[in-house]
Amino acid sequence: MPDLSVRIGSLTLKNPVLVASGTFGFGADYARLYDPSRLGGVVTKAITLEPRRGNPPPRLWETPCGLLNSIGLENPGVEAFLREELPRMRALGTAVVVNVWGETPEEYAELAQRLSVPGVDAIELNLSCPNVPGKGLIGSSPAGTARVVRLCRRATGLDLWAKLPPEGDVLAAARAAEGEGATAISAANTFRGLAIDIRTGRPVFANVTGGLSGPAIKPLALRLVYELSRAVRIPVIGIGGIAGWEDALEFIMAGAHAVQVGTGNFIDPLCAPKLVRGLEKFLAERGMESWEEVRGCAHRGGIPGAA
Amino acid sequence: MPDLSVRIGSLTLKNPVLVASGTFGFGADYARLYDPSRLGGVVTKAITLEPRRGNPPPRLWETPCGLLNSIGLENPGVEAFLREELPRMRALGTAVVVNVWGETPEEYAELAQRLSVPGVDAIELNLSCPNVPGKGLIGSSPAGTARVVRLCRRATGLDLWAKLPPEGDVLAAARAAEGEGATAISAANTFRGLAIDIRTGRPVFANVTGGLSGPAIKPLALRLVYELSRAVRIPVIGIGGIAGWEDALEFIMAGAHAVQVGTGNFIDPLCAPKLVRGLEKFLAERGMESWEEVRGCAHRGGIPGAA
Amino acid sequence: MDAVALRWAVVRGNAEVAPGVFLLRAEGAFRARPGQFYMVRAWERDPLLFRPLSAFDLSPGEISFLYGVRGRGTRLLSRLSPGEELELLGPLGNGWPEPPGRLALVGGGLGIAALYLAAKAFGGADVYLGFPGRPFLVEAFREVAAGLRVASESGEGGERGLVTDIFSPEGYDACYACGPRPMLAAIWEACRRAGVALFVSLEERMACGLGACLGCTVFTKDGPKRVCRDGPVFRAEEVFDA
Amino acid sequence: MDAVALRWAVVRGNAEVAPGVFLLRAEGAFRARPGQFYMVRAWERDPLLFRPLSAFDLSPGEISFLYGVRGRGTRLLSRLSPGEELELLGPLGNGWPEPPGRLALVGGGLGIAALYLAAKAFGGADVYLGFPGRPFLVEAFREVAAGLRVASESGEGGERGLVTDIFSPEGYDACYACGPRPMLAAIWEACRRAGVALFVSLEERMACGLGACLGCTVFTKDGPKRVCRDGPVFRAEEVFDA
Ligand SMILES: Cc1cc2nc3c(=O)[nH]c(=O)nc-3n(C[C@H](O)[C@H](O)[C@H](O)COP(=O)(O)OP(=O)(O)OC[C@H]3O[C@@H](n4cnc5c(N)ncnc54)[C@H](O)[C@@H]3O)c2cc1C
Ligand SMILES: Cc1cc2nc3c(=O)[nH]c(=O)nc-3n(C[C@H](O)[C@H](O)[C@H](O)COP(=O)(O)OP(=O)(O)OC[C@H]3O[C@@H](n4cnc5c(N)ncnc54)[C@H](O)[C@@H]3O)c2cc1C
Ligand SMILES: Cc1cc2nc3c(=O)[nH]c(=O)nc-3n(C[C@H](O)[C@H](O)[C@H](O)COP(=O)(O)O)c2cc1C
Ligand SMILES: Cc1cc2nc3c(=O)[nH]c(=O)nc-3n(C[C@H](O)[C@H](O)[C@H](O)COP(=O)(O)O)c2cc1C
Ligand code: FES
Ligand code: FES
Repeated sequence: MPDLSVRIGSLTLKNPVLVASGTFGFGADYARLYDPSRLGGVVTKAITLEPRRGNPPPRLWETPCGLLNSIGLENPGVEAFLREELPRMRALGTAVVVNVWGETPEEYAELAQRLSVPGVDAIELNLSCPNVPGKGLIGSSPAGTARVVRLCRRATGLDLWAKLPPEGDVLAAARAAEGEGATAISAANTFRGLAIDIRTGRPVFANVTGGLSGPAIKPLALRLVYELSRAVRIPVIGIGGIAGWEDALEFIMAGAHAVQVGTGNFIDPLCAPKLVRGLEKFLAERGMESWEEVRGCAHRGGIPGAA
Repeated sequence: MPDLSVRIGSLTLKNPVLVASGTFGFGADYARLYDPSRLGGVVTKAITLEPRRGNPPPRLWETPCGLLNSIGLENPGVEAFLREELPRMRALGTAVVVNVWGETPEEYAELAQRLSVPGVDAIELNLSCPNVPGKGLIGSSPAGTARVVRLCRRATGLDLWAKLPPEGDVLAAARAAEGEGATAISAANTFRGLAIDIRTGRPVFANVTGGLSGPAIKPLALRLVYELSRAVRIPVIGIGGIAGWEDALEFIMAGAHAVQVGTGNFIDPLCAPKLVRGLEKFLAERGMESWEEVRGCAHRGGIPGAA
Repeated sequence: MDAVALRWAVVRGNAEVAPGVFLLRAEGAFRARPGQFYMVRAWERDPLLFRPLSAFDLSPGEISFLYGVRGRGTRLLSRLSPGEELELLGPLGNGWPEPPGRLALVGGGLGIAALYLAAKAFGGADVYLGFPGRPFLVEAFREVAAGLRVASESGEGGERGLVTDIFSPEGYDACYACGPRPMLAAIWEACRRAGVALFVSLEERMACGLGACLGCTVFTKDGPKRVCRDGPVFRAEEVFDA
Repeated sequence: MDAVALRWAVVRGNAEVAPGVFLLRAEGAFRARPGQFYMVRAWERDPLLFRPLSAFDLSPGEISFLYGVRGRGTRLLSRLSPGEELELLGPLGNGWPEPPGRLALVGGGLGIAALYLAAKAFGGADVYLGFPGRPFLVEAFREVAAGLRVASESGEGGERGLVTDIFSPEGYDACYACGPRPMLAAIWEACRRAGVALFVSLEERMACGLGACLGCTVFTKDGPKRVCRDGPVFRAEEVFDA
């Protein structure tokens, strides 16, 4: 049996498959279908200081092999999260990563501090939510990214994963995050997209644009992860369009230490545990004991010994 | 019968449907299936000063609802183009737009000057080919874009369409092109993507990345066109994932004066003429005589009178 | 918490019961309460998502769905032939509550899909159906309804008009309604005046169907609610301005 | 310039003639020269592109394709049942030239798909077939070949070994070959030594199939060539290092 585990900063995940923020709630919903302890970890929906109700419907729009969303950070706020959700999440039997979003760097730091409690294994800084009316993306500027990570680094001893947008100067932002002590880079969030309802001639979302996710963006996210894994020394967590174990493997070959499944959960609710099994089988069939030879092999001429 | 024609600079196109550079050759191939005079125009494969053989195979890789290509500017060079291809293109009965690519701004200008001959209706400056080994994208920097357009503006009296990459500071590049006298903005070229062959662990293309096109990118290209059509006053030509008349209409509603069909030609070889018919039918059924009310309506609260 | 399963089911029939309206029957032992729904798919990645459909009927060894062809997903469903398979995630949602007494079920158009099982399970309910075009499945409803009234545009198969023309809440303890928003709003108006409890089944676009993605949220008086998990059935006063 | 058409054709049969190898027959009057191919599809947008397949056989009112299940596209083709439709763009490519005299046809694996029509049309050719696993369609070839020799890994259905073990170019004026690259290279080696003209049919990934996208280019001694338009048949000396 190969050892699927991966180390991200101070955390050892039992396998490299996590579920992505905003697509898995707080874990209880999918727990009706399978045991989340089979996963490497669960990333929560973004948590903010105050409860937020998010954007009005419609919030979803399908595009070819993709999904546009305009959820807009609906969440119960950090207090209710700590009180209601975290205790349940501790029972999931897998790493709990809390995704946070703030209006200012100071808000991120306050969230990081308040979430520094037993049961939270890492904090993912959502520097890249495209769906907040009137807000730019902090993570598309290296200076903004640096400031958020710096303040959070002071506020908590927990691992900090910097989740970047896929657009803008991402490599520079990643280096800035690394320089300020981020533990890992989560790449990436959704791409900004648009759909127009041709019956009305209006954008389908009240907030005009939405975030594009799903298989459509996989080649773009993969390119980014390939470049990021060369640009920084901290682990990169690959996200974007992963819907099968072959996709996950591509990200690992591109240099990712772990992956997150988002829209894949909607395409197949059992997607994430299937990924774990598929990856395990791949390693076992190749007689590999760990991720060493495979991770990043696309930078080194491929799998050793492959034709 | 509604009037489908559109004006782009000094050119009047009989309808807003063109076929995109690199996907329609020089028109003769698809002419075996239908009469290209049904189209608003044909954009040629990129022409360079010298002949180029392009990248080694494989050059194509399918992704979910998308296509990665790494053609790499294979073309016969400007001299052979003028001698062999242009005479045949003049007989197509539609506007001929020549897409050009240069290693330097001076090369663009020389191409523009040499192509200023009868039969060429406009020049599209390909500032955005992602597939040339070792070359960055001129069009992702506003200064580079400005310089190319400036030199070309001096070299020719023909309309100049600046074709931009979808990544980088596109709005600033578009404004720079407008400021230097570009007639229109073609938006956009392909997105940089990656695929890895999991059997070998290597990138599938010799040049590592490829350009992503097709329905997968439509929401991204549409968002860009929506923003560009507000950022510049010159016409925007929408390109990216258009495969049906509904897609084309979305781009027009977002503010595009015309559209180009690329990968759509491969999905359905009759895609472009079907688009023309679909758009005509849409206007006729709504009792609209021209594009006035529809073009850009997404910026103005939608189609007048729609629910 | 109710158990939810992801299962394959073999299609037994897929009959067009009215132009563009299909009754899809699939094999298997399913349990759903009236008003619950399934996430359904019969394709790989295009479209990407499952489609929510109410459980129309259940019998030993069979489940059925009544759906209208709207777009790509329902068009693909309509092409299924017996022997082919579909994927079902469910049962999902809260379903209709146990009725408190005399019950009226009011359905407009394809909204009737959420009511048949209710009529069958909650014996003694009066059923009011409205159709924009020609009525369908009226006979099936007649068999399970205590009383049945039908309205249609042409008057064919019943009375001429809208379902809101033939339904009055007087005399009922509760009304359960499913249909287009304007119809629900009109019925709410009538029920509110008459002091009759109204429950409505809502529709929103869904990605997960499980309550995880917050894609189907509606704003209610009690805060944001997920149609897939907190609904699809809501007390009318929660979702409509009183 | 040859006329090319985009047409729908109704499937008549889709038999598995060997594990993972199918013979798809479709209705219609088609004209293709031996070695030409069609772009085939039977799906909407996933996968995005047509798949190139050689015209295996033509008879009045019918065309057939012999294909192996490789990935998503051919897997979807393999699920087609009689009565379903597929889309065909073609005929495409140059096809085999008129043979100059005594002709040998050499096919490896699914490469035999490009040779049957040639054997039928160019009477009197000797046919050499090689199979990695169990041979298939040998009887069909026997009916149209002047001489037939078969090689397979186990020796089943013929001789044990590779097709390159049983084929010698001596005595032929030309050889037409289709199969995996290493097989073509070995045959080129033999033909070059014997001074026998060799034509090979190549495969590359294709998007348009018409010559417009330059996706299928191979580098030859005479410059870049499009497999879909300038090929798929090339003189071996053009494409192999002499
Ligand atoms: C809980 C619930 C139960 C439903 N039960 C039934 C039923 O029993 N019978 C029936 O005919 N219809 C029912 N609907 C509506 C049905 O889900 C849509 O008609 C269907 O999803 C349309 O899919 P499409 O691909 O054909 O249309 P498209 O318009 O192509 O769909 C595009 C997207 O819009 C979504 N969508 C479109 N219309 C609706 C809608 N009205 N509600 C929710 N999402 C929509 C689709 O799911 C998809 O994501 C139900 C909806 C919900 C939420
Ligand atoms: C001119 C020509 C004629 C052909 N004739 C036959 C035939 O008669 N019988 C037969 O079994 N096969 C034939 N092939 C190969 C056949 O086209 C591929 O096996 C098929 O495209 C694989 O598609 P897929 O979706 O199953 O595989 P996937 O691997 O999922 O395909 C992914 C992509 O790779 C391309 N691709 C994969 N393998 C090949 C290949 N060997 N050649 C070209 N493109 C490939 C596909 O077209 C697609 O774009 C021919 C190829 C060419 C170029
Ligand atoms: C419905 C939905 C909600 C999301 N909410 C969040 C969020 O709250 N915080 C965040 O960082 N990312 C959020 N994302 C982005 C995903 O975590 C992920 O980065 C993105 O969807 C790309 O991955 P995918 O293609 O696998 O879905 C959301 C995505 C979707 C589809
Ligand atoms: C095979 C191929 C070749 C292309 N060659 C060129 C080119 O030579 N010059 C250019 O400006 N764009 C080129 N493009 C980009 C297209 O013109 C178009 O901008 C892009 O494909 C997006 O549109 P689509 O999604 O409709 O294909 C090429 C695209 C493809 C798929
Ligand atoms: S559909 Fe995901 S929460 Fe309702
Ligand atoms: S497939 Fe397009 S040129 Fe050959």
